[in-house]
Amino acid sequence: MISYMPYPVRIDDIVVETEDGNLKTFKLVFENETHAKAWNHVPGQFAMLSLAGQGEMPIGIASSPTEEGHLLFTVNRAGKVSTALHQMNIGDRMGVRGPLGNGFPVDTAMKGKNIVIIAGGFAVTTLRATLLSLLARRPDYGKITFIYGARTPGMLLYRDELKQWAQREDIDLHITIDREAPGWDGLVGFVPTIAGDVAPSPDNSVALICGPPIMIKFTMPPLEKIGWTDDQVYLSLENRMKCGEGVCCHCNVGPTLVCKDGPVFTRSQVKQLPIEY
Amino acid sequence: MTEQSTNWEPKIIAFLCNWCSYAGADLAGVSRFQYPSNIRIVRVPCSGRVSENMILSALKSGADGILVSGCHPGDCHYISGNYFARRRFALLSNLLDFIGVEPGRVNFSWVSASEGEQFAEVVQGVTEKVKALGSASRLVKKIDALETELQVA
Amino acid sequence: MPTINEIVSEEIRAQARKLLEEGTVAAVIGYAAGTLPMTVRPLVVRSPEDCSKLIWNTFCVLNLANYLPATLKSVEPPRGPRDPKPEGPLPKVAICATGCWSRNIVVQTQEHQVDRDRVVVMGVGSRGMVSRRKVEAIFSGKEILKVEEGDHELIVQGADFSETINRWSVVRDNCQTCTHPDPVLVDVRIGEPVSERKPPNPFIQVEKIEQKTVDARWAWFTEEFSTCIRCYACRNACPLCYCPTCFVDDAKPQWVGKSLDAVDTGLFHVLRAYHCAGRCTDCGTCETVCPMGINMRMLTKKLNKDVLNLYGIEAGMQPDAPLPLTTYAMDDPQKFMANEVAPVPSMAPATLGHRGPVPGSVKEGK
Amino acid sequence: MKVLKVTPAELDAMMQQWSKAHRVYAPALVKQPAASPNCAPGWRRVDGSGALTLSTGPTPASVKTFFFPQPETLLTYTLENNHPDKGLMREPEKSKEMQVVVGVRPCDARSVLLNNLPYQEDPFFQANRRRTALVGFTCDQSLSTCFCTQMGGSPLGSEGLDLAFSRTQDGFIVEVGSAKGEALVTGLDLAPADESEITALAARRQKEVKASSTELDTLKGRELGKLYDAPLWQPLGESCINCGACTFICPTCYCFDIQDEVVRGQGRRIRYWDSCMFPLYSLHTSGHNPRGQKVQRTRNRFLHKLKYFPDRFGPFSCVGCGRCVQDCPVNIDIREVMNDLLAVE
Repeated sequence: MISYMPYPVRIDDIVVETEDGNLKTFKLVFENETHAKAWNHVPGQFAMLSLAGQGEMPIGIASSPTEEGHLLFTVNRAGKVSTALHQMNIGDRMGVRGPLGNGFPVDTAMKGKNIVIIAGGFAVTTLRATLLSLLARRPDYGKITFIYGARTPGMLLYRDELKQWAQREDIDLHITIDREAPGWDGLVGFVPTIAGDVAPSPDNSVALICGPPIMIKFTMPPLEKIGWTDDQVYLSLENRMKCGEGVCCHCNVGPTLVCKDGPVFTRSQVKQLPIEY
Repeated sequence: MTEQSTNWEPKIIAFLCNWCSYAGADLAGVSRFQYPSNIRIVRVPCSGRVSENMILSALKSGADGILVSGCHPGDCHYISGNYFARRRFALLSNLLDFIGVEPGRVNFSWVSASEGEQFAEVVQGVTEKVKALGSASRLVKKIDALETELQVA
Repeated sequence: MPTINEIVSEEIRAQARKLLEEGTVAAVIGYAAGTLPMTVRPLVVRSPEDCSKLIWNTFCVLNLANYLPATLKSVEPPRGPRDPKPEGPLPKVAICATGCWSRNIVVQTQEHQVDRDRVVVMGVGSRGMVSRRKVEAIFSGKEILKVEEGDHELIVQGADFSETINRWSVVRDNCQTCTHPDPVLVDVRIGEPVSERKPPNPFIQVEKIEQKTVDARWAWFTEEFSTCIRCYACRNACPLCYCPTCFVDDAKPQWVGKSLDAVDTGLFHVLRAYHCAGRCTDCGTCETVCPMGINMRMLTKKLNKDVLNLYGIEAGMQPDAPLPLTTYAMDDPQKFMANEVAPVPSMAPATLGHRGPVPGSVKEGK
Repeated sequence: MKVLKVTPAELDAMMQQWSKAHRVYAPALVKQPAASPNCAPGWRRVDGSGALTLSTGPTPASVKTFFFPQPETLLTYTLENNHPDKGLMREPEKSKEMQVVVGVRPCDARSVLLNNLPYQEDPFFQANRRRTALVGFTCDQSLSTCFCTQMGGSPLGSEGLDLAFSRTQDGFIVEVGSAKGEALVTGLDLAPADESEITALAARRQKEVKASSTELDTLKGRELGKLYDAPLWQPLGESCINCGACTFICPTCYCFDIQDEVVRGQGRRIRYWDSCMFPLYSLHTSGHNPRGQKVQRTRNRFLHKLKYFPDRFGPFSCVGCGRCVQDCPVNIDIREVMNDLLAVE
């Protein structure tokens, strides 16, 4: 039986991620120990953040299952609930309902493969969770390539972690920003261009691509040119959701429900669907 | 919703324009004109800013009375805001009367920045009217209605 | 002998075909026959061949002006939101319009929703449209399978009955109290003009409610709107309701709750009606389309009455004058004020410019 | 299965009997406000008196309101400052009181079974199912807008009914369809039905089955892309005014929206009927709307009923009650849509 009752959590920490202050990462801890134990998610899944008096919003889980004891959600201030969340303080009570959706196939299709992760803007959240899971079981996977772009250096999320990952030998990390900026000595250029330059080999590989639709659209041609097929590419869709459990129908894309059948789909699955996302 | 304890005091939401009525309220305070403390003031730039949505939302949320007050016609800081407001309020006032909201729940007045005493009088008058009407029930949202129904079950 | 509406239908088809063939218009908004008796379906015709589908009868109850802005947009060459307007005149659209619908087109023009130059009004004098609900009420419990229309009577047939009823007796309330049945805009005249009507009291239904006590009015209001299922057919069928985001859909702040709570439902109807103040032409579409048969038209009719009495304006009758709530007069009545003082004597003309009074006159007023 | 014999007088007595212990509802044939705050208009509460009157064809309002109330409280909380439980959500007590809905037509009874497919795991729907008994009456006559036989139903069907009444010469024969139905007739002194009447009903049903058409089922195998791009949607979407009338009167439209309501510090999260006809239904916070055009929304409603739902669950999400055909303000007729879809190459 599904439940519409969120787990009570408290905000343990709030990190302002970006220079415009519109993205904050909320660290949530369960109020109840049994809920913490019962919680078990896969990277790529999402949860409903629930604010009494405001409502619920579906947000991708930014923490990896390997980070025990708390959950991380990086939230862009946009609508009614996210605006209210941004006004909350450490120690405040809220709710989390989930985990919902299918998640990335870290234990199945991705196992033993070279992994290419391509992220644009704040879609990086669930990919951070994925990367951490992969790193926790590093020998299970082949080469890991991580391409991440943001508008400006100040709009990059998880900057401390990016620095740590850059030190590691076992990640091929490419961080890019859209335009030259003072103090930035890294890559400059849009994600599709960088992806084309990096040209990750499609052999025994899986790509996870999350970002604005326009980025995904232009990232595919350079990959296809070097032999990537639609079955190798995983995308994460989003649509307006209410229940998150496949009942309310809000998120349907044709016969597919993003909340239950997704949000992660292969590109060939997505191509079967009407463009209603 | 008519049962009332003897010490019941109505809550009245007052939308006061920044330039006249709000200043008038200020003057009433400074000049020590006594008026009932039932009003909760919402300062708005102009009476023309007060929309029907705001007035009805206040009623819905449980205000027992509403007062909208702006500059006297001709004195609007924005030249004509209150003239436009007057037409809208005239129609709204009639419409609320038409659907059976008691006359006196929703009130409108003109009070200038120099009329501290008049402001006190208007508030006095509105408070008396609302007190006589008792607490509001029409267009007031109650979310416990459904729960009560289930408990009866 | 063809009936009046058969002649009108034929003329509509012929004119629509002509306009499309000549290339004068890119589309014609009219009606096609419905699948059930007493129903019609609004139809946008884009080719001369399809004009044979157009019909006109006494059940054309939906205000076609509602389709005008979208149809005008649909015939424009496609362009992005930031692209400039293309050079030269844009394609035109023809629309069948009666008195009230044409007045709505005037209001749409006044509110810059419609470019008058792009509209070809095929003016049809309205003889009053029949309320399907009223006919069904007469034959309550029996299914009506066919209704034949004469000029002054309807022949209503079911599986085991066939009866003739007087047409005017089942004409909608708003049509019965209508004063301007003939279109105020006519580019192509269809059928014969219909003369102005003088109902004894156009506001009789409103006055019946006004005469009740305040408690009885509240009882009427709660009862009348208690069956609302919040389907918004009244709003969506209304040519005045074109806001991209309706106030009921606002989330920050949320003015009206969205469930069937009696207060939320009531507030929706009060505010919906109020937003039509000074703009409503009493076309009756809201009432007609309501699946629950709610007479929400009473609220707009009350506002129409007040606008006429207080400001002397009937929506859509003065194309060049501003809409009543976008203007004012210095001596507008203000009896409703808590501390009513004598209004400032009128020093300016009663009707003023679109965005406000003549600057000089304001100074005089002060 | 038990089959009983009931006279009209006994039916009145049964309703009176039930109304002593349960909430009993019957169709309201004249305009009447909702029978309770969480029940849609169109039903009246039976409090012991008043005979049952049924109109030909479906009841004025569908039975979905009893399973999927408008609104349903999902949880409650307080937002009072300094309250120790501020913001803590609680599940409301689910009512267990039996409700008996009398006068249900076979089409609506089937709709509950169809809605049960997506709501299989929904605690609120299931709780309402457990406490609701449907007392139905098979149809002797159909309206011209009825098309249940095309949708896999039957005017004489008893599927989904706890008690199914079928008219005989001098009264009814009553099929007891479930334990709930059994409980409703326990303690009442009712005679078993005559064998001849049972055979007669079975024969009538047999005839009905033969007459029904399965042509529509061929839709299920069709390729989505072809149906989706069919030319029929453009004119349909153009006529549609995108109101929610069809979806709200439809017994099988089951979408909902969830919202929080707070009044003077007391809050609740409710779910209430939503309609895919509304632009807000699919609007993203970013402003992007995947179904931003009218035609897309109109298409979504029909394809959901005739393609997406069958793809997921098997049957069509339509019982052929014809309510939308009757009440659509612009006369969009699902029967026509189905024929046009069948004609799509």
